[in-house]
Amino acid sequence: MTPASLYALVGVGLIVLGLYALSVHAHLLRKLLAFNVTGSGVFLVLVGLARRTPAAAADPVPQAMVLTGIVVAVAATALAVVLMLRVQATCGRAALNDDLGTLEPLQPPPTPPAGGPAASAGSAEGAPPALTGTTAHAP
Amino acid sequence: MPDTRSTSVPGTVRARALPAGPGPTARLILLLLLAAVLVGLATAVLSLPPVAPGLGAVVTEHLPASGVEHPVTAVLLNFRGYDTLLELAVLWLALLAVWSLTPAPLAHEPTANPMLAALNQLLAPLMILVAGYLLWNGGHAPGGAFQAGAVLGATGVLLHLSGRRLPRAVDGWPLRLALLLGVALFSLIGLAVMAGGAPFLTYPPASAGGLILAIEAAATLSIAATLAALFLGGRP
Amino acid sequence: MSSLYLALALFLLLTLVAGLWRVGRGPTAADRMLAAQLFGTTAVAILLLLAEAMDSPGLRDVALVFALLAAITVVAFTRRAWQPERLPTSEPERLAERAGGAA
Amino acid sequence: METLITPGNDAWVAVLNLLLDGLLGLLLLWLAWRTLASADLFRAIVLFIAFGLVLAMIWARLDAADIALAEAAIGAGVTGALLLAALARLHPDRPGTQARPRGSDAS
Repeated sequence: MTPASLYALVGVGLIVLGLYALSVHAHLLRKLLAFNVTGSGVFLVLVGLARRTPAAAADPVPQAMVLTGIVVAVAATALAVVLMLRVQATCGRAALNDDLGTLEPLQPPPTPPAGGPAASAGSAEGAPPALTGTTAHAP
Repeated sequence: MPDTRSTSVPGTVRARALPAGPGPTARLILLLLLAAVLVGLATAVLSLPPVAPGLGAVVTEHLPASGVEHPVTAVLLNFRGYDTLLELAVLWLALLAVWSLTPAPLAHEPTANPMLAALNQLLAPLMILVAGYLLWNGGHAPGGAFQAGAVLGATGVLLHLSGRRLPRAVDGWPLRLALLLGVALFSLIGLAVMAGGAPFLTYPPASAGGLILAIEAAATLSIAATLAALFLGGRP
Repeated sequence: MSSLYLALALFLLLTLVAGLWRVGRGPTAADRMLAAQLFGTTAVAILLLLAEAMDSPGLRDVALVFALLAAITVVAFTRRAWQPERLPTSEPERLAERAGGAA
Repeated sequence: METLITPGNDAWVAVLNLLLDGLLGLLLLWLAWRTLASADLFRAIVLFIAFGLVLAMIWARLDAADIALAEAAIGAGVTGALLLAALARLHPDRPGTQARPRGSDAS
């Protein structure tokens, strides 16, 4: 086994690991980490297979693709972070309800009272309550 | 801060008995599917010939006409310019989406910290210098617009974290201009070469080096501004 | 000479694995963060060794970027995600820290 | 100087290369697993930063210095800071991972 195929196999492992975590975890930040791990796995497969050249230098075309891919991945991560914070602002928590695959609104209030006032007070002005409402949820 | 755990938000997140992921049957199906993906991808990787020429030879062959000496830069900005142009557009779109979702959170940074100020005085100029070095390096060695833009964007993040804010004068249209400059200059030059009868984004070999450097400089600025603005997480 | 560089890089990688233990264990968040910073320093050394061993001078630039940017994560940590109350510091130190932060 | 490690320098280089590649690959997989399985979100993020670091070394091993540069700048510089800031905004009261209580200074 050459180092190229070794790293490509590690990349395959990362893809599978990331996909598993992406589907199993409910918390959105974990899903985001899993998404990033999967992306890294794809990059690793691409660059690993690009290294199979007989010469000293690797194939530059996949490398250029991965280079743009890394920058796009960080942009997607930043967008996902903002979306996640919006989900928390509207639903009170940054997690998906796995049974239905939908967001569970906080309106039928479950047992602990905290979190609710912050969410409703913050979303009225459209500002994320995470920053403005630090005092709101002390019952 | 005694006993925060019971009253704080994460405490409730924990206590509310989150559904612990999919049930056992769903998990089994998922594992089977993923095992199939694993085996399929692994066999695909292993069945490939261990030595393959790839496109390296083609790139090397056309390298003299590209205007730069480093193959990856040649691929990025000349041979596959479309990809890079659209990639810059994707960055810009991501920022547009972030800005339309939410205003930037109010900055509650504790005011100037002397340690951070000293660190900034040391680090920020060095990082800008390194960004310029990487940009210049892109022509003949590893480096280029993306790496330089990332380093410059990280400088912006560092300055933001230590409480520096953009002055009001730069906050409005100069910032927007910086964000757009990469895409704008890239497509302008790409269109301009069409006046000479060449297809979109094919530079004449004689001036390719200069054009690529100009595009890379603009793209560096745009990438840096976009990354820093994405870190901010909202419309300033 | 190349084998010596590779052996040193391997050794440093092993010390990095040892440092991972602290990330997993570290009682406070600051311990974990500092262990990650230690990885950054080790990575700089490994990359410089690899630059020699693999005869690829571009890797020195990677080490340079690593050395420069390692600070950002820790600045983000101290400015955004660190709660000094959790740290086992004495009361006067904590007050001084707060006064410094508010001034 | 070449004969610091005597029996056949080339063989040693091959063995060391293999060990280095294998260790890096295993380390990456292990870090990914720990990142995704960690119960504590802050620890997961720190492990993810370490993951990016090991990945940058792997790019270096694969002769992809360009990608290693980008990964070093983005993985070490931007993503880590982004995720840490996101965690702080997500759980403002979380013990151990919170920014200092801002209200207590001002009021």
